[in-house]
Amino acid sequence: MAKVKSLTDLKKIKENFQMKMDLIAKCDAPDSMFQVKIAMATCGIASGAKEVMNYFIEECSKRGILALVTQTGCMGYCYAEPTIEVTLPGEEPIVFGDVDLKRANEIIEKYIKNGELVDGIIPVNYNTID
Amino acid sequence: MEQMIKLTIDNKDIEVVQGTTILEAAKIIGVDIPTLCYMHLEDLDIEHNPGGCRICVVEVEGRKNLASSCNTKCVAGMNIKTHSMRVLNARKTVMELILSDHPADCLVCAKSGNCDLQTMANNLGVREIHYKGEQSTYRVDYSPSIIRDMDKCIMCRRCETMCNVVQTVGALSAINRGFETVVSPAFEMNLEKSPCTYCGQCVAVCPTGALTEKDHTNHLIGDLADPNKTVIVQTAPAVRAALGEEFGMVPGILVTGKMVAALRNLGFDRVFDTDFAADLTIMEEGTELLQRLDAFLKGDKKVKLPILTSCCPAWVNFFEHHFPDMKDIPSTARSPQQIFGSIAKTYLANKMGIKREDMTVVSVMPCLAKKYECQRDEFKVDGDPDVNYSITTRELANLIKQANMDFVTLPDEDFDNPLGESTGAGVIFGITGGVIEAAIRTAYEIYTGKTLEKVDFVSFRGMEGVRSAKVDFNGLELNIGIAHGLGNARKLLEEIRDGKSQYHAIEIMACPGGCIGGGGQPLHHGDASIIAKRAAALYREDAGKAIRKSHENPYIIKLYEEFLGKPCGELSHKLLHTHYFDRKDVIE
Amino acid sequence: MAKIKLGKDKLDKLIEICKSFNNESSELINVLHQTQKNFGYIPAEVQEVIARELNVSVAHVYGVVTFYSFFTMVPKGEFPISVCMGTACYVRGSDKVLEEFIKQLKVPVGQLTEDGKFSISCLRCVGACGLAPVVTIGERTYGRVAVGDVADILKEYQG
Amino acid sequence: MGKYKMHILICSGAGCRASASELIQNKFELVLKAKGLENEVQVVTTACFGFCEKGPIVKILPDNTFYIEVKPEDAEEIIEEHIIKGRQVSRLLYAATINKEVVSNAQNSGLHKKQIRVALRNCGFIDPENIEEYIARDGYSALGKCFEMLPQTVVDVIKESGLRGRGGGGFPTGLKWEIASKYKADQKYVVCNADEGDPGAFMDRSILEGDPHSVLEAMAICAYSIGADQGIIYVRAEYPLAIERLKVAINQARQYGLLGNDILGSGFNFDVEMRYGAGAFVCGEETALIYSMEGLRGEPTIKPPFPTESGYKGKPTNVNNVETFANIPVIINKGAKWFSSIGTEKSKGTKVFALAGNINNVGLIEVPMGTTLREVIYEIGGGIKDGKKFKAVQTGGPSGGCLTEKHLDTPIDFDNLLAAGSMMGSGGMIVMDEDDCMVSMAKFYIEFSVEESCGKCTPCRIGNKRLYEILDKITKGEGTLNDLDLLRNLSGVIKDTSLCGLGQTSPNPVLSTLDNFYDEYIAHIVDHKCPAGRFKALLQYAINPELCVGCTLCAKNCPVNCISGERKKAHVIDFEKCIKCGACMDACKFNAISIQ
Repeated sequence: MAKVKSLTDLKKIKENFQMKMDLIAKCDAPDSMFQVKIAMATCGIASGAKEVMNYFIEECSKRGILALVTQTGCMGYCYAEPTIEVTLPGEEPIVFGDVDLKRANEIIEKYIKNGELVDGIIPVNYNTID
Repeated sequence: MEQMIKLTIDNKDIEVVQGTTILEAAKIIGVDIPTLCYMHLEDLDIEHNPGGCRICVVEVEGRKNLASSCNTKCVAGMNIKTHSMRVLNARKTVMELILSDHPADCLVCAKSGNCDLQTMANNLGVREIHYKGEQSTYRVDYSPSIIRDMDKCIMCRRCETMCNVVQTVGALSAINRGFETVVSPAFEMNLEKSPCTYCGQCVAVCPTGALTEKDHTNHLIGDLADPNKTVIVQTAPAVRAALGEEFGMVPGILVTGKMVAALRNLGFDRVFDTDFAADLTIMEEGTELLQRLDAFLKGDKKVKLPILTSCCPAWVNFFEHHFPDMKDIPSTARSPQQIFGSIAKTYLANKMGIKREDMTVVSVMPCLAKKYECQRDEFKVDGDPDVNYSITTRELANLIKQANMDFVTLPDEDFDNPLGESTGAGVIFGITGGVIEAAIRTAYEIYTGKTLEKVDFVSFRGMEGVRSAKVDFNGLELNIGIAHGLGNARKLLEEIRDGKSQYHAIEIMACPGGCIGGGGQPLHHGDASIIAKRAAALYREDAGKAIRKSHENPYIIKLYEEFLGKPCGELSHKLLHTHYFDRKDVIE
Repeated sequence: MAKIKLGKDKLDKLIEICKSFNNESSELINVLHQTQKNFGYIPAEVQEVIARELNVSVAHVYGVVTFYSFFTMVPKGEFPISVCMGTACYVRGSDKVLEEFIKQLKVPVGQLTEDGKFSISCLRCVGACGLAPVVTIGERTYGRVAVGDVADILKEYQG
Repeated sequence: MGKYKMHILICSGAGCRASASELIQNKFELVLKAKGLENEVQVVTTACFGFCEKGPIVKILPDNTFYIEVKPEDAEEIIEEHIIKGRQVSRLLYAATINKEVVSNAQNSGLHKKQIRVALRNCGFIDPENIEEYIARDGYSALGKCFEMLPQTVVDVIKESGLRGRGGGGFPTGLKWEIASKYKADQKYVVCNADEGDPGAFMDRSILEGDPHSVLEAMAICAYSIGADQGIIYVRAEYPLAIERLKVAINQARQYGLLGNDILGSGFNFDVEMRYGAGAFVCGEETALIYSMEGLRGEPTIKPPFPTESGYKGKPTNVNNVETFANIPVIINKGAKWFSSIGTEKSKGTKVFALAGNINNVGLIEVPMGTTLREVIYEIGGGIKDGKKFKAVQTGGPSGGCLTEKHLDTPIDFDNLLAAGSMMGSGGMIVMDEDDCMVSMAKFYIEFSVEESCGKCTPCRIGNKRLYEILDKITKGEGTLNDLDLLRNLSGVIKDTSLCGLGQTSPNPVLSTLDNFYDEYIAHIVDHKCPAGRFKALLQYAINPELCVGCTLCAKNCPVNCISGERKKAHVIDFEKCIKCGACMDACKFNAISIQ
């Protein structure tokens, strides 16, 4: 790993990364990638987020779905853990709460495959600064 | 340049040096803010101001909370009230809280009448304890020297400072937290199993009855009443310089004659002087010094220098626990207490024509470690200790009070002989630097064969923690080190261990100031200047003595002629010398 | 000179832990953490070694061990049960859950069941307040535990 | 979007469920089916929208129309008008929401968003274990920016932003940095206080778990501005995940050269190490924290000297908490003016709160300073659980106080909370309902202080114990009116005389409940009753003779045989003998036994 030696280097990393993500997010091709973020803070993990994350990784590959499954921190909805955020290509992200394996299956089958919403959507109730 | 700042205390304007605490500033204008956990032994450079008791709080205008005056520094423009209603209520409430977790057995407490807590509660006008609830209860810990009754602990933590910071013994620490917090040895085990040296400095500063000495007065009264026992007593030099304080006399007054009279009055069959044994110690220790010096100078690699004094039992405990690898460095000479006991139960018993077991030897000491020392197995013959009981200056005062004596008006009396005659050298054993001064007076004359013109070695004296001096032995320059307080001793020992020590001989006393500041002395209640006054008294006695060198004591000369032979001879070795143990725990 | 038996393996491990912190006395708390991680608890003889290695008094080590509630001198059960007593859990009834564990296992807080399987302790907020009341057993976290769940949870471990 | 053209989102948050949102869901489904639309329009439930007062809430996608106070009978109209004809049902619209900004926000709740995530900006957004994701969000660019400024200028920016410490005291952060920067020393330290100990508070944990790099970057910025080169994070051992993520972050930052020597070619060196707490709340206090880092018992000492003058190893040490640090990079990047435009006059920016207790949406929220408690509890928190009545909210943890109904419209900031008898604290917010006994809450917090007191000073060590004992007596119905005087005086003295902040604030829960819930104390003492029915000792089981049929079941189940009565006649409980086990009540099939 090369060291970041200047602000320019830092910018390069930023741009490269954003480009990568943009490719995923903006592309609306049928075989493009889905993004699934799992809130993996203590609350989430205690409620089974790890199992849910593994489920997504395994099931997506089993079912031939190209998905980028990553972990992230607390989204703030402790009352509805585990929570996940799913972004379909070209769409705004949607947050689902109380995601157990059953609901995870539903999300893959209905939302990711068909774009149908499933129960347990969490309305995002905050603005995040850029 | 010191910056001065102006402030107001109780409506009085005052200017103080920056860095002055509110407590100190108040003192300047005659305002005596009450304190409890605070302790400042100025002469010994020991300060303890954790601000834990919260008795010394004062109101500082503009501040949300009250400030503890002992550790809050003055700031320019401060307006301080030391006795507003808010302050008085807070102090009283805090005192009530302390008392709500303290046994109410004042009437039978060992500290009654001499207790800082009692005095303070009275001064604050506490007449009722509004807050009641659970009280802390702990097992009482009886060690050979010190009794710990932690039910009475108020968490001032002075003992911790003495044990860890001043003495670096590390026997005590605050343990647990919150209401359960208490000062204790590791694992709440008994002191006896800890590295405690029994120096008793914790007892000397304890403001309550939580730490007291093991009291032998009742045993003693029993022995005195036993017609079959010959009870003889020896008194350490430091006792006579402090005993008067217990009877309201000004510190620094020697009460040797009254003390002897009181002891005789109590019923002791003979009243002797530990100073005599001190002279004998010098003969042995001084000779040992010269022998080791001689061998060392001749290049004998087996011989190590410096030689360290060994009269202080707490110091002996200290190196046995903390520096066992260096146990061959201190002199093997026993302490004066034990030398006395050994001679009493052999030479004297023989002279008096009584059997060893019919003789009770009692020592009056400024020291708590002596209680432990006289019980050590190596100082027993067939289970019979050379010294049966060691009582403190405070216990003696108590005995005198029990015996209805008006101590102050007692006529002076003299010690009995043969073990009552002593020189000025024996007297100064009670002060830091005194043992080495006494030893040099004798060693110089023996080594050089010349008469010492000036016997006062002023360079050995003083209250600095570590001191050094040079002595000219006929062209041979001897480096002398002196340390009092075990923390200071530790510094010198570490130098020796690291091979950096330049000293030929080192005197160590465990208690700050030496025996005059011992754990068995009348309590100084935070005024360490008393210790210097006691020192001055002993130096006065030394100066007034006709004979000031141990080897000139006629009874010592006679003792060697009649009984011992020569210093460090075979019999001396058997009776007057000892060996040391490794007391460090071994972990496997 | 008292002898303290510890065993060479343990002694070596302890010396190694202390050494990994340069035998610095200021690292005492880190050393204690590592020790507890390795031994499960910090008994007296272990504290003696740590004191010697870090060149501090045993009383000091003991003072620190007893100050911090995280350190324990008694072994924990094979399945250590911790009931969160943080406010969020408390207002949702964790005190009753704790009582139920005590009742079922018949041991007070801080002690080991006779078979050495369980020990109960109280815990300050694990920060999983959304799941209150929270109980942890070993590495596992149980959220929204009701008094009625206690028997079932214990059954998982009693088999 | 898939096979459905439209979606009807129905809130199934606890608040809405209490107002029959399930019936509404059923009704919508029935109507859709009846109209043959079930394959074109899908009904799904959502979690709370956070506007429970106006629930049940229904939202239509894709056009983001937001209906409030919907009743089952409204389903027909909404489907007929909105779904089929495309006309909004204006009588059900929430007036305030009809503006373009809101409608244009997809997945928007339809309400003005009360929350702004500044400190939490990356939590739940980036992968905390991937430094590149942080860099992609402008991570470490603030540090780079600082290197183009003089250290003093950095301090000035922080000062100008008005940021105040988020750990509890609210001391101006910039001022603290300035003081630390003024002391000359060969070595200085930057310490991150991550010993979040308030029960019910988990803001710092979430930041460390979700965005550890923001803390590292901020520490480096602080170090640059005060002239330090060593940072230490003191983190609770109870937070294993946060510790793990921090370790990963530190390693990555080192690999990328963002920690270590000559960072970003600036010549500035900085590295971070970690120390672990070990379960002592008092170590959140700066001086205690430093003693703990030095391997000692965490007993506070008086200030001054402040750590900024003499801290870790006697060197100048700047201590800030996690959330404070998390704000720093944003302030540098967006400027002091931007930051100070958020919040109130004396409290700038946002504050993260851990919302817990008997509230529907337990969670982590971040709102601008000045948001009211009402907005937080009802609009974000979704109101009280199970439709119960709000009684109080406890802020500031064991050092804080209880705020009541009358404080609901107080804008939250440092000074207002203090004035209301509580404090900001680190951000725990515990909501209590009508079933919570306030005397027992006070007792709970005092018990906490008793257990966490370090034991050094008298008032905290013994005083809190005595407070606890008095409160315990009162909750057992054995209190006297004199006890209330004792509580007041003792609380005052503990506040006045304790050595550190822990003791000085520990009686706050007692004082604030005495102020706000005096009646409850009186009820316990005079009437020997707990209005919330919380305490066994104060409970009385009684048999209602009108409902009792004399089946004898209760008497048979009573373990102490204190229930008597003839068969088929009303039974009576002997209060003297009753041990309040509740067995009779469980046994009774006629609801004849109740607690009084």
